Amino acid sequence: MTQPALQLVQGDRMLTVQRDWCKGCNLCIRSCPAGILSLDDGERIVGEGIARCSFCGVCAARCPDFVFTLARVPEAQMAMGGPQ
Amino acid sequence: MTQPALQLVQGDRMLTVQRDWCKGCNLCIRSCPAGILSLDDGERIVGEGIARCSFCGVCAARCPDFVFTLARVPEAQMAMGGPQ
Amino acid sequence: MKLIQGNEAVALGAVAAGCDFYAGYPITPATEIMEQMARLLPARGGVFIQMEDELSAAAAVIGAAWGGARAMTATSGPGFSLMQEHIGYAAITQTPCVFVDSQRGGPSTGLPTLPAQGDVMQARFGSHGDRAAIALTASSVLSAYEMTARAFELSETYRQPVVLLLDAVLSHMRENVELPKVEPAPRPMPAPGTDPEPFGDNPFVPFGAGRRTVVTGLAHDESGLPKTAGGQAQERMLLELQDRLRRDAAEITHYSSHALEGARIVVLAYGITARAAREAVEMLRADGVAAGLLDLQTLWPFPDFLVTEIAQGAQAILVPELNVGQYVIPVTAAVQGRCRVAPLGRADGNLFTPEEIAQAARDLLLAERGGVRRG
Amino acid sequence: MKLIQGNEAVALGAVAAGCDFYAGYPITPATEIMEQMARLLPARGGVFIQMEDELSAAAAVIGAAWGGARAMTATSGPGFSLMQEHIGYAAITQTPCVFVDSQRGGPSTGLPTLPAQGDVMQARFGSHGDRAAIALTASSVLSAYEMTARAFELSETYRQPVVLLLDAVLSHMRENVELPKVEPAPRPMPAPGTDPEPFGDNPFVPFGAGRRTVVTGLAHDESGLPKTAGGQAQERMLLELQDRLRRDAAEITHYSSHALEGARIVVLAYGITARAAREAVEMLRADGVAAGLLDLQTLWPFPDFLVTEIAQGAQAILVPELNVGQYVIPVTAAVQGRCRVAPLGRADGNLFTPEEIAQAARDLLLAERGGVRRG
Amino acid sequence: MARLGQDLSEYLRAEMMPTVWCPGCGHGIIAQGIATALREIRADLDQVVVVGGIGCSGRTPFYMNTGAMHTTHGRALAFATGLKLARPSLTVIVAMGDGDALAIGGNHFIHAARRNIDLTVVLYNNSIYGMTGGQAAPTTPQGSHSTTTPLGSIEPNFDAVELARAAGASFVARSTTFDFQEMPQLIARAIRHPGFSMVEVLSQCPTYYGRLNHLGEAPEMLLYERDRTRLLEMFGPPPEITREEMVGQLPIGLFVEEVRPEYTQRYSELCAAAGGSYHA
Amino acid sequence: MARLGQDLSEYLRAEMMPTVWCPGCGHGIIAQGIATALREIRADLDQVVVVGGIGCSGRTPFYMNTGAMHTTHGRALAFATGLKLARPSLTVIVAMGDGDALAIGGNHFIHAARRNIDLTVVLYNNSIYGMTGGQAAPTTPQGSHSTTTPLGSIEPNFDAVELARAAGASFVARSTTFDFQEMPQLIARAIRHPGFSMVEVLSQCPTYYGRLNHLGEAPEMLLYERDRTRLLEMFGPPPEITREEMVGQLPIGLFVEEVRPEYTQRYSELCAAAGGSYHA
Amino acid sequence: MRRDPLRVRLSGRGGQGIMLAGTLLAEAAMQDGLHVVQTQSYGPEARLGAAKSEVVISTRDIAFPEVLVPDLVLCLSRDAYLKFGRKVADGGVVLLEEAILKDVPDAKGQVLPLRATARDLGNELSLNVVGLGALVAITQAVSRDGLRSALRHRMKPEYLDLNIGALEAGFALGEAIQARA
Amino acid sequence: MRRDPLRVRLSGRGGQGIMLAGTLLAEAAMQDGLHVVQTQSYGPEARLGAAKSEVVISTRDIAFPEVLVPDLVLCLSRDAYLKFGRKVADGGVVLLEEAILKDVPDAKGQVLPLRATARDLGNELSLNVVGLGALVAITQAVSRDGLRSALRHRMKPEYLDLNIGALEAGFALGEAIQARA
Ligand SMILES: Cc1ncc(C[n+]2csc(CCOP(=O)(O)OP(=O)(O)O)c2C)c(N)n1
Ligand SMILES: Cc1ncc(C[n+]2csc(CCOP(=O)(O)OP(=O)(O)O)c2C)c(N)n1
Ligand code: SF4
Ligand code: SF4
Ligand code: SF4
Ligand code: SF4
Ligand code: SF4
Ligand code: SF4
Ligand SMILES: [Mg+2]
Ligand SMILES: [Mg+2]
Repeated sequence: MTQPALQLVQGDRMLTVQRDWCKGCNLCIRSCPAGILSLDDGERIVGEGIARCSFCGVCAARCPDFVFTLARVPEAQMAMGGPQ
Repeated sequence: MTQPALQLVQGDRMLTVQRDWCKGCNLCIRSCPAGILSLDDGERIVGEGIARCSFCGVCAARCPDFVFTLARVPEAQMAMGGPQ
Repeated sequence: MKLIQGNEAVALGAVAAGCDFYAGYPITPATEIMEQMARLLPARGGVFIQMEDELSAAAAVIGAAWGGARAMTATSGPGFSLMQEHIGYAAITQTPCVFVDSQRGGPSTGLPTLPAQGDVMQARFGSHGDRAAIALTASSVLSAYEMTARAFELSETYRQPVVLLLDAVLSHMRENVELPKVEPAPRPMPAPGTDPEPFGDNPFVPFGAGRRTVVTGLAHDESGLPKTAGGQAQERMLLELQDRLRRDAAEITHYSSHALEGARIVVLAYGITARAAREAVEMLRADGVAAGLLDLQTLWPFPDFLVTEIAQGAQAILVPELNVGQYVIPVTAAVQGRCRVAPLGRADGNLFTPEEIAQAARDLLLAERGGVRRG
Repeated sequence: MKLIQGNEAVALGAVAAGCDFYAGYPITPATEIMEQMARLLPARGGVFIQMEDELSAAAAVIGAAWGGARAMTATSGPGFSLMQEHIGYAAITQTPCVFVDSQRGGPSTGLPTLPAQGDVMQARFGSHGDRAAIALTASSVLSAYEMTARAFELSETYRQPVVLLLDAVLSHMRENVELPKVEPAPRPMPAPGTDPEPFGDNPFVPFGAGRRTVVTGLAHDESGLPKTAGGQAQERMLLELQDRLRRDAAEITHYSSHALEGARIVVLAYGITARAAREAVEMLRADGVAAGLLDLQTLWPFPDFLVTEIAQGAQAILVPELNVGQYVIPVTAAVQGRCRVAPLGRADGNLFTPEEIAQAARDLLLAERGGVRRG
Repeated sequence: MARLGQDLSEYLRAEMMPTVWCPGCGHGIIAQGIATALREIRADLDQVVVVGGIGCSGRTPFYMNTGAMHTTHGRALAFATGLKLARPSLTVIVAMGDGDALAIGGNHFIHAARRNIDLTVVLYNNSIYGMTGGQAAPTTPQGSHSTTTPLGSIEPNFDAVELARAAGASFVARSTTFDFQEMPQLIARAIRHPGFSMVEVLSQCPTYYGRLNHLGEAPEMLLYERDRTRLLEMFGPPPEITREEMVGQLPIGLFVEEVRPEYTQRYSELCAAAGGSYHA
Repeated sequence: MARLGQDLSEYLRAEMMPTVWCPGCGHGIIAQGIATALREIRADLDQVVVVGGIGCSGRTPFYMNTGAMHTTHGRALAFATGLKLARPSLTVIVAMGDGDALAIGGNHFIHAARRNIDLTVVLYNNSIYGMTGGQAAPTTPQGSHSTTTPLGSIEPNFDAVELARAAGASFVARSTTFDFQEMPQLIARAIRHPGFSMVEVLSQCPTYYGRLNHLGEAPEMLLYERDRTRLLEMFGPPPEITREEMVGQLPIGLFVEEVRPEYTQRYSELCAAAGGSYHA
Repeated sequence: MRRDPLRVRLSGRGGQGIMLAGTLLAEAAMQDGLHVVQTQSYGPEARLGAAKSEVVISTRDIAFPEVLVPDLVLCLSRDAYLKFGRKVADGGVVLLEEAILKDVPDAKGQVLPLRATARDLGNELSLNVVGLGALVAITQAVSRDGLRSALRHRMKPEYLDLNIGALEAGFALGEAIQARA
Repeated sequence: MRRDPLRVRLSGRGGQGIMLAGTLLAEAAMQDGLHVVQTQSYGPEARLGAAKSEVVISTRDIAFPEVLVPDLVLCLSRDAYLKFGRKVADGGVVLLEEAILKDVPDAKGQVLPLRATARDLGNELSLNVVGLGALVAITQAVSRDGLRSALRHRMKPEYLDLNIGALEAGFALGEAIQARA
């Protein structure tokens, strides 16, 4: 039943969205400066315009449920074709 | 076995010494300005020179064991020949 | 007719019985009793206070009783453990007051939302030293109401803390009930012109009523003054109280029974478990098994007279309880081998189903028939 | 050979058994245990801390155990009541640690300087919920030393809090004794290269040793992670522990017996009362009465096997205790009518004299001969 | 004004004398201070209850000719809270030891202060556990000796005045058994104060604290109390005291005296708002 | 400096997710703050134990990838004291609710502060009892609603900062879940502080406090936190705050940061004096 | 469905108003003059994940208070279906909010557009009352009037109209399904 | 007096060193190779009023630890005599400090000037040790050497000389009384 995590990679930056842990509280949505976050029908986070993400990290800082992870992808891993 | 209380009356003033409650701590003795208090062999208070008492009340205030009572004898009682 | 939650019924029963003081500390599954009291009491001029913990809640209840209030608190296992010192203080100071313990799975935080009957022995022996405990229980919303009121009454009669044991299911369950009218128990007063001693078998007179009573948790005698060179007076007063309780056993012991006459197997159950037991007994009877039910509402003082009588007639007594075997110990001790006594325990947060109890009864009868009679 | 006080013997026994952490709160008659530890531990690099109350003392002991210490505390009735919640926590978290309760007259402040045995049932049932209790007692300065050490050993073997019950007389009594050498019990360790689950029947591994264990008072399973939707795993672990204790009963049950063979009347006594009982039995024997003594040092788990065996042979069992009838309840339950069981209680702060016990035994035998055999 | 050596016999329970206290124990002087204060305010003794904890200090209720409640260790204030709320017309005085009030009873102390309920705490601070034989208290000055700190205490001690103030007490004072004039006055004023009041009284325990710390007998200890304290302006504005200044000497006097809504008063208003009448 | 949105996965126990907390509960933000602080100080997670009390806040240890001890209601600090003393090399962080720390646990709070033992308390202050369903806490502002104060609370609330300071804490700070930059920084600094440290974090409980007091959902409550607080000079000298100034707004920032002898350190010296060696 | 006793299990996500629905159903049964016991799951775990409320309705005294095998089941969320919706007595009825099918395509039961209906009424929060209406329309577990008066009894006046609307919509929805079947 | 077991009760006012005397006697018995149990009264009541310490000495294991009827009694104060000094076994010995006679002229026992002797030695506080010495000289309850070594064992060095002096004075006092009898 576990939903797969969303991943967005740009250069060496990676945003992971652990949708399964989302409770739909709206905190990230109300604070994302790019306004690209919303909830789906099951009241879980979706990032439809996620390509427009600026990697500012506000969503991660505001989310009480550890849904967002912003990380730099280690160079070694990048060399192997990016994160899987 | 209860020892009788000492009483000293001068005018309408009365000093009662409840010797039975004394534990021999020396606090009154060390603070009586008249220096008239001491302990007996059984380490209980005696007031040998008690006639020289100035009714200052320091002994009563210092004694942790409620041994001394300074009181004014009510006039009515005085009329009847003083406290018994 | 009203749809009422078990905890609500406790609050309503308390107020009906004249309770005008509640001090407590929230804890699942007892919290709604407190929340109800927070609504009911101010409107009646009674006192509601949330204390800093259960120790102080119990202390405030006892202090309030000495201020003349009919006082109570309610808690669950962890809080009940914390109240034990003060339950002992209430006992030795002969303070009428009521403690409700809605049981949940233990020990420790355990299963905070699930039912249990694991505090039954604690209600008797949880405080250090010796006392004469009174503890009631209930198995329906209506009996929660009635037993709360009865707890207040007993606390007045015997001047003792009275414990009411519920459980998480009963506390949160709703049933439709017609609440009977309850009158506050009269508080015995000294006969006019008399000035009896403040303790022992004398009326309870709170502070502020013209007496300068000395209340202490030290051993004392009827005068209230401490007697710590020896506890003879204290022991005597305890034994006198126990005698009184024994004499009044028939009145104090609340129970209902089903099909006890001629029962070969008796299910002795209490609290929420008695409901499944009733259904189990019906199932057994329908099956042709001579089963009966003793549903106890008074757990302490232990109803010796009742259990001995049942043991006389039955072949076996089954004691289902939501713990790993507690009340079955005094039952076995009372039965003294007159018939077989078997525990049926469970401590996983689930109720017994009627089927489980019926099955255990059948197994027990089989074993009894096949087995050698012990004793 | 040394002249040693009971409380001092406890402190020495603890240190000999490897105790390196003491947290406590002073209370008569247990205080000297604490005062001794305040002297013994710093010199050994162990930790001594006086906490703000008994709740925190018990908590600190458990915390310290999880820090790898062999930890203990000591108290008396009022403090023991306050420790009950945490004894339950230690039980459910399988924390090895030792609680000493030097009993004084109760309930409440009671008779703070006089002996009692009123916390015997509390040691078993004082905490809410169900647990498997281990409780020892002692009747001499030497056995106070030995039983303290044994308490540490048992706490390691079964990963449980172990209670040692003393009383005011034994705590303050001095006897000349030769203290035997005691080795700290080995602490079981996971087999090299294995990584067993942190709970259940697995070794105790404290924090800081490379594992990130989850410890909780919520119902859990062997992994330590909470399982609060149902307590099946918790119940199973409890039953497994009880089974283990039952299997090991012969090793866990410490007792000494005198003249049990052919005894028609057995005095079953424990703690300080066992001394008078021994003299009473000698008096009875000298009188030609076939009396025997069972002096129990392990009170919990209840030594069923032993009591049942004795009940087989004897006509009556007399249970003298410094309370109004506590341990006699499980004794009666275990005997199941096989022979008569009679309590002999006293809660006035005095010890039984040998004469009193002997007289009660004679009376009991007379009644048994004249009376109708029940059951 | 308290008068020296007045007749206190009606305030004392003679049948309980002599007290259980050791020779020279300061607790008797504090008990006398309470009796003096009761006399000073002309209390109706039928309407006074003295509540005690457990400790030498906790025995005070037995010696007062008032209602007397000797409770459990540390919890006297919780009992008193229930008592006062159930019968707000009572004058409730709570006699507690320093261990009683600040070790095991610390929580009830700060919560009663927070609620600003009309109780008067007299805190018998002898820097030690007297009753149990001389163990360290949270008031035992760092470095000093007790049976549980045989090498000197390593713990900083509480300042009861600071704690009471931070918790919200509306009347906070400190005195000593040396100050037999001011101490009963402060207690009387505290009883009159409508709200939570606390008078800490530094007291001598010659038997334990004195002996273990070589401070002499009671008379010497009284002088020691005198020398280690400094009277700040009485009944004046709360002085600014810094931790540093207090190392050498402890300030005594009246530190907080503010009239703020009292708890039973507020409760009565709550009832009125709910349509009930609280002790009409 | 904490960096926004860093990868915390190694600090979190993924198998316990999702958390038990309600949607929008501030406790998750504080837990994230602790994880961020641990990352910031490059903690060896095998040597960290997060101790929790009972309450929604008390569940924190389950979500931290460290040693975890979920204790009893109110007593976490007492467990932590034993743990730290037995193994002083551990970093011990104590997550407590406001009810947990200041109601039932008030005594352990002031005593741990007094001892100045090297523990870090993170006080999750949501002004209410969350876990049990919205009863009043000693932090519930006077006048506000809870299920046990249906007509508004009549009790003054504690100020945890004042209480910790008066009890003797050597590091005292306050922040909010709104301040996601400063809050983890303060926690990191508190963990580094050698002595008792306390960071109170004002947190939103939309389910109870928010609903009962009509403060909206989590996003609105965050703004409410922002508006009711005022950042005082961080890491500067302790500001002078008066009760009056605090009525409208609550100061946040770092209030006390003093290096005083730490308890395990002092204990180690005591052992040395006695000839023993404490954790050599 | 007129089984006696009748055992009903209502389930959904925390926040979907399952507890209130159970109380309303019980209250309605009481209005109908029947014996009733209502129990519910509780505690932090019930806030998220799946919560349930159970109602036993009977003409006689009810001994065992919990529902072991329900005759009627209502599921408002996926997790609730997975946890509580897959056990039902022979001949019993399971009603499912249609969104469940998205996640669990093979879910067994009668599927109803409950959320859609509530949304159409302008308040998704009345999902529980819509569901209750549909349940009663389909099963006659209690009388419609009983349910209406239960609503009046338990609802704050300001929310009453909204909920009466939701209830009637639920009745209509249930009837429509019945008609189709 | 060589009864076996021998039961000794020492009593006096709180502060008179009764507990220490009991411990010294027990320690001496141990040095003599005997079994010994020492108990004492305790607590706040024992601080004032009358305190007692009891010692049972035997060649065999001692079962019952308390003294019900003593063979030897030493009383240092009036209250102690009244409370503990009036019960003694047949043929037992009671020793009384002479001051007791002032208050209780008809007190029964051998009267000794213990306090006077201690005062002459310059330290009234050694009253207890003087009493112990006299008791042992009169009754041979334990050996003198045992008592000497007990003192050496239990006393802080700075007080040792003083107490050895008191002990010897006690021995002498006891001998003198014996000689007179
Ligand atoms: C629950 C509990 N714990 C411990 C005790 C033992 N005890 C009695 S009085 C006391 C401390 C006394 O010290 P303090 O409160 O300072 O009063 P003082 O005797 O110095 O006046 C203690 C620890 C007790 N009676 N109850
Ligand atoms: C001894 C005891 N009393 C009461 C409880 C019930 N209880 C659990 S959590 C809690 C309070 C929770 O409030 P808080 O500490 O503020 O934490 P929050 O849930 O708000 O984070 C209470 C009263 C308990 N578990 N144990
Ligand atoms: S990182 Fe910034 S822009 Fe990207 S989703 Fe999060 S908040 Fe929006
Ligand atoms: S803040 Fe987290 S939990 Fe809340 S909606 Fe966004 S992703 Fe979901
Ligand atoms: S009243 Fe004054 S002079 Fe008289 S005895 Fe007392 S102290 Fe001395
Ligand atoms: S102060 Fe009191 S107790 Fe002390 S010696 Fe004087 S009279 Fe006796
Ligand atoms: S022990 Fe100390 S405090 Fe207690 S009565 Fe004696 S002198 Fe006073
Ligand atoms: S009840 Fe409040 S504090 Fe608890 S998890 Fe929900 S929102 Fe958070
Ligand atoms: Mg003190
Ligand atoms: Mg909270």
